[in-house]
Amino acid sequence: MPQHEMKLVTIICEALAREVVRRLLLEVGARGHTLFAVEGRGDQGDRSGEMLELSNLQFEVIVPPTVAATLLERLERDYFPKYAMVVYESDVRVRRPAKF
Amino acid sequence: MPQHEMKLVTIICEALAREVVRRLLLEVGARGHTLFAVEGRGDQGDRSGEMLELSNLQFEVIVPPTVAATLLERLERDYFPKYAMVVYESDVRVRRPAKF
Amino acid sequence: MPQHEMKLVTIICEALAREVVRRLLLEVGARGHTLFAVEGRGDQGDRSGEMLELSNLQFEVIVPPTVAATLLERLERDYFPKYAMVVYESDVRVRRPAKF
Amino acid sequence: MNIDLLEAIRTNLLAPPALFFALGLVAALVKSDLKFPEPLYVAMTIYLLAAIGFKGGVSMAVAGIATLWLPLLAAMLLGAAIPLWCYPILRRVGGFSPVDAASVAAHYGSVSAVTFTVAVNFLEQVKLPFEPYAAAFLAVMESPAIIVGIVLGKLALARSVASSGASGANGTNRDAGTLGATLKGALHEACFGRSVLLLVGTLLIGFACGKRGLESTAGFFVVPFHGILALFLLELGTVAGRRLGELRKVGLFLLGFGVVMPLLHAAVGVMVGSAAGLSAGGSMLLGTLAASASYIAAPAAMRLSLPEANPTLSLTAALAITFPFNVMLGIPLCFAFTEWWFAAT
Amino acid sequence: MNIDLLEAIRTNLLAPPALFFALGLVAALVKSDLKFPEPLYVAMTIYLLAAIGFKGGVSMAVAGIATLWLPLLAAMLLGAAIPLWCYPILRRVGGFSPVDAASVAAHYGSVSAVTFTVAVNFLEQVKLPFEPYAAAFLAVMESPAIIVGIVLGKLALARSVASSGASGANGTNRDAGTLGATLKGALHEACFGRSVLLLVGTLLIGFACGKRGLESTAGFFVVPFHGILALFLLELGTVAGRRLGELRKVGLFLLGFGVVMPLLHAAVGVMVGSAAGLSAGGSMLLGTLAASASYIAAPAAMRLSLPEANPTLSLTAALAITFPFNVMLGIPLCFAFTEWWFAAT
Amino acid sequence: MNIDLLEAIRTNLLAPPALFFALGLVAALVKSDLKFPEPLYVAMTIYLLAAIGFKGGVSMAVAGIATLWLPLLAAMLLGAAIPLWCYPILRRVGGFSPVDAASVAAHYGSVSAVTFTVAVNFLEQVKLPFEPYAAAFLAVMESPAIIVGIVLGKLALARSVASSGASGANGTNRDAGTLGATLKGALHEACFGRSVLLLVGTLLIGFACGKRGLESTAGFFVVPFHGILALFLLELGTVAGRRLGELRKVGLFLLGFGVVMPLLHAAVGVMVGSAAGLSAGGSMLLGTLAASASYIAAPAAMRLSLPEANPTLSLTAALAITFPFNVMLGIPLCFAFTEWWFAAT
Ligand SMILES: Nc1ncnc2c1ncn2[C@@H]1O[C@H](COP(=O)(O)O)[C@@H](O)[C@H]1O
Ligand SMILES: Nc1ncnc2c1ncn2[C@@H]1O[C@H](COP(=O)(O)O)[C@@H](O)[C@H]1O
Ligand SMILES: Nc1ncnc2c1ncn2[C@@H]1O[C@H](COP(=O)(O)O)[C@@H](O)[C@H]1O
Ligand code: NA
Ligand code: NA
Ligand code: NA
Repeated sequence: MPQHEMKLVTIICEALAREVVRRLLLEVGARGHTLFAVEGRGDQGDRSGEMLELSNLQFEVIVPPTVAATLLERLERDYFPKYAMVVYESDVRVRRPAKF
Repeated sequence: MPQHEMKLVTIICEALAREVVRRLLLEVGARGHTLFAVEGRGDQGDRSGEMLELSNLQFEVIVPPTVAATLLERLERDYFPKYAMVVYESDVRVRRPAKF
Repeated sequence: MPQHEMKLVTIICEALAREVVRRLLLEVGARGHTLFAVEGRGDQGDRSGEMLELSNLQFEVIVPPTVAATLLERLERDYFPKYAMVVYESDVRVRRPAKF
Repeated sequence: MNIDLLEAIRTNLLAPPALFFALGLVAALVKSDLKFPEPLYVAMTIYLLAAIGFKGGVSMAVAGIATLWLPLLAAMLLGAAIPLWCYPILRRVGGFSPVDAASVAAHYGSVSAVTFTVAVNFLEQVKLPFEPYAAAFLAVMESPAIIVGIVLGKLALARSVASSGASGANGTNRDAGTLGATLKGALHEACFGRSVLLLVGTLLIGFACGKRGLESTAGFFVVPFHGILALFLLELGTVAGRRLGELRKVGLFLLGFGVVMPLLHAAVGVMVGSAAGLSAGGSMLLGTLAASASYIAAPAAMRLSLPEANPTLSLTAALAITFPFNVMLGIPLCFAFTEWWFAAT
Repeated sequence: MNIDLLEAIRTNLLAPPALFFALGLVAALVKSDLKFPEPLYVAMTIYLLAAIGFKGGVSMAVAGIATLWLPLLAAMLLGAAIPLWCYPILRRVGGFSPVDAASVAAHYGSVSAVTFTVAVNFLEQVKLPFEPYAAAFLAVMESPAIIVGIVLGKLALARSVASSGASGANGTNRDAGTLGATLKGALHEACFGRSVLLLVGTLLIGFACGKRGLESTAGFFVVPFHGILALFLLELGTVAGRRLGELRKVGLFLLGFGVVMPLLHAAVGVMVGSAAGLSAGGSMLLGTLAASASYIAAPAAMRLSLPEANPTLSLTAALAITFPFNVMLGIPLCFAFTEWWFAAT
Repeated sequence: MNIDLLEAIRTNLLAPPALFFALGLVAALVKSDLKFPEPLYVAMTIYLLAAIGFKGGVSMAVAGIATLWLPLLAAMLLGAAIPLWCYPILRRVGGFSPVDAASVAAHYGSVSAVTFTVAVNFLEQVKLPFEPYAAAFLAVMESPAIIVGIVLGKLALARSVASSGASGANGTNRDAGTLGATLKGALHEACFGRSVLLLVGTLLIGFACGKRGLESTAGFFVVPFHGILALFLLELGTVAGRRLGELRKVGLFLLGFGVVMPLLHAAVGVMVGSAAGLSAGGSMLLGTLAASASYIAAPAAMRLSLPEANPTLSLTAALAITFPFNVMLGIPLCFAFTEWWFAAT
């Protein structure tokens, strides 16, 4: 079966932004997402992951290109100024495009 | 040293499919794999990750393109119908192609 | 806002190499990184992740192409021979290039 | 008798296990961010199973094999038999597909360790004595129903492949062709799956080291037991509460099944227990076990050996219908029935 | 009196809680790889909150509501009032932005359960009796200040939007336009956030099942309590120690604020307690609560409802300044003040 | 004597620690999916080290420094000396490379806290008294061998670079050029690595707060200790069992080394202990420590400071050969030897 191009948007953010990001993903129309706890270092210092207040989450969302664009737009405008966050986009291929 | 093109196949699946996916990876000839627990949301609802029965795993496997094709073929045919699963493929570059 | 090309370098290594890799990332000038615990299988056998000595870490680092090249060079020369490690590079796009 | 029943319900609902469970339900319903990390869930599961098994084993050593074999055999047969009547009910009345019927039937034949423990707690509160080796019933009842369920499901699959002819995809061919291999896998999972292995293993350890082994470890396996159980119920409450949303998906039939069958199984269990010579307390525990549905051993075995079955059905029934029902009302109802049955016979 | 104070400090510093905390600080300062996994941190938090709440609830059942309402109301009002004077101080003296001032004020009005527990431990050591239901103060003091802080911050944001005119981006418009929605969210978080829910929920459970429920679970909620507290302080020591580096960033003013305000709040708390009819021990606990700053409930609520505030300021102040200060010196100082106040009045 | 030995083995094998360990081995061998999450492993390690250290420190405070210094010095020297004879044996008899020999030697000179605790458990069962501050031996024996091993390895690397001339890659140059820096890093890791820091830190805490501090925390550090140890051994059994497959890779020599050296070291340890004036029980514990091999502190230090060494060799030897041997047979053998030695002298 042929493969279909999709975008993978990865969002690394402070753990306390969990609900905020979840809601945004629903709002822009992502059909699903995956997330897990990570540690990190960045401009806002070490986030060593011992307590929720000092932890990060990594969201991974597969979406069609248009949704990816909206999502990135919204993140940049509304959330980059307020939350510790790193976001990047990459190209992936899936088998069942109808799922995303 | 030059870089070599490989495929990264990412498999997000229900945690109880762990052994099933492990065996498939061995079968198609993946030399190694990496996996970790994730939470997620998808067509099968919220998988909040509190108990194994409601958790997801993310497998990441680096393989040569031909192995990737076989792996995706097999997943689609035998496992998509039975297990909650999201699979995608992307392009990566490695230094030691002989390792994969 | 336009997107900017960056490299994502992923380093899967034995957990006891944590400090060694952290220091290398600082040395080559990575502004930040993300890491999390993973399990795996590879040429060095199963790393089932029950105890630190048998666990793996996955580092994910977004860097400009030149830093990525240095990082890969250094990993290959100094660390591949000593530590259980898998490293790969891929292409990503970010919104705030100044952050990396 | 009526008074007794209300009193039993009150005693159960005002004890820490039910109250902590209710708090968990509330936390889920108000969408609190209270969440137990998975490792804590696993740790508490391991603790509870090891403590139950170990103490049960010590009691077995005290009681001696001669006393044990008949009730154990009865418990095992009861577990194996339950899927045999659940399956046709689920097929005919519920209209379930063969694999789904087989899977749900296996869950209801197998058992829930936490339900058992809440029942033990209840008996201690109302001071009704029971055979202290009753944990052994729990241990022998986990697997038989799982095996029976898998066989039922595999036979149905084989029949459907046969009837639809060579159905093309060699995937199904392989499935059907290797019934033996699947059963071997299922047997392995049913015997060595983590919960069975822990329970049976610690039972044997308790049996081997006897009272002396318990003395040195009672500070861990006995002292904090009831409190850890309460905390675990808080967690199960949040999990069950978050699954209440799935109730819409599983339909009214399963809702009824998940409440009526436990009542029926409880009665059967009590009667089997008394027939096998158990005390009222022991019979009540056997009834509770029969009434309970597995949400650890059975799901794992089913996803491995019968992945065609829809896990949402069985897990929602076991975890979000039957488990809360038993922990809240099933246990005092089973107790009242036991009192009545032992008074009547 | 002086001798008494030194003796109190010595008693506090040589007890397990302070010593384990100090070990954690040392581990962080020498950059040891000692690190508690997050699930263990969560598990210990859940345990401590559940144990505190449950035991407090049992004591409430024993004491009866009639005795309780006045001190509880006093505690709540005190918590709500603290941000009202912290905010102007942070704005004018500290030069903080309105949202940052509101956020820090909320942290200092809310409370720290661990600080409370160390104080209880201290009172047990020096054998000063206190109202056993004091955990209820903890429960009612978590949320009010958070709500007050969020209202202060949102009002300031609304004012700044209004004054700067239609500031273009509809993001800010939305922020200002939905003050009501935000407050609803904040209220939800303040009432059902994990720490409040656990504490209030287990308080109610304890209240519902009374002494009898505690008997069966004391082996878990009472027996290991002090030891688990010590281990938790070890962990908090490593966390606080690793944040000491942030002290440079937050500036001298906040350092002073984080030490002086607890002293002031402790005194106010003791006086309010004695006015509300509490014993010396109970007043001392109310003082400690007033002096403590929240690092669980408040940060979560702020990041959700007032994300414009800089979390580094408030978390560093609460966790790396005020918490260590209270655990080491604040508690014996508060005790000495209480002795003096109760002797004087 | 023979009878005594068999009886000692029986006592050891039928106690919970060995039985839980055996269950873990079985779980791994039958490929059960029983698996402890890493945070639980870390939590149990932290608990065991903190409890051992804390109780040992309290006993040190009771015994006083005057009694302690000679046995402590003897234990330290013994730990530092063991690698000095292991290294040549591994080089010449085993044909190991210099770094591998140095690394394995360091593991066998350092110690295993769990092996020590199982031995303590055994002594309590057979009612042989021992110095209660023996945990201090454990604390002082972790690091010296690690430092010695790293020095041995680094010297060998420096020699090989020197002999092979300027070997081109500046990587090796740097390695050789900064022996001092590496040793500083190694010393840091050996003193502040998580297990050493926890053990030494809690020892000092126990020493500082004495009996009084233990009273309030015994419900956590004493009451559940033996049970948690048993559960931890279950986990270690699964880990060791899963590594049995590596035995093929490490070769017969290391298998022999991992069984013979513990016996030898046990004997040396007992003799050193009795010479330093310890009781039979204390000498037996020193023998067990000498016999044990480190699988926490040593691997971490080696991967940091001597990464050229193959970790599979040392970890498999320590964890899959010597640890099971000691926990099952080594401890009763050491006990029998101690009885004989103290009867003979
Ligand atoms: N260059 C980077 N590569 C990968 N992850 C990063 C990078 N920079 C920041 N992060 C992650 O994003 C989080 C927030 O970043 P920051 O806002 O820069 O502190 C960090 O804690 C890291 O987990
Ligand atoms: N669009 C998506 N992007 C990322 N992960 C997804 C997406 N959809 C589903 N998933 C993940 O795959 C799991 C199974 O998906 P599903 O079968 O759709 O329930 C979910 O629990 C998520 O972890
Ligand atoms: N082909 C692969 N794909 C993904 N991860 C791999 C692969 N090979 C190895 N790994 C990961 O890298 C770790 C070290 O690999 P190795 O040095 O080959 O044992 C393994 O434990 C896996 O987590
Ligand atoms: Na059942
Ligand atoms: Na306060
Ligand atoms: Na040793």
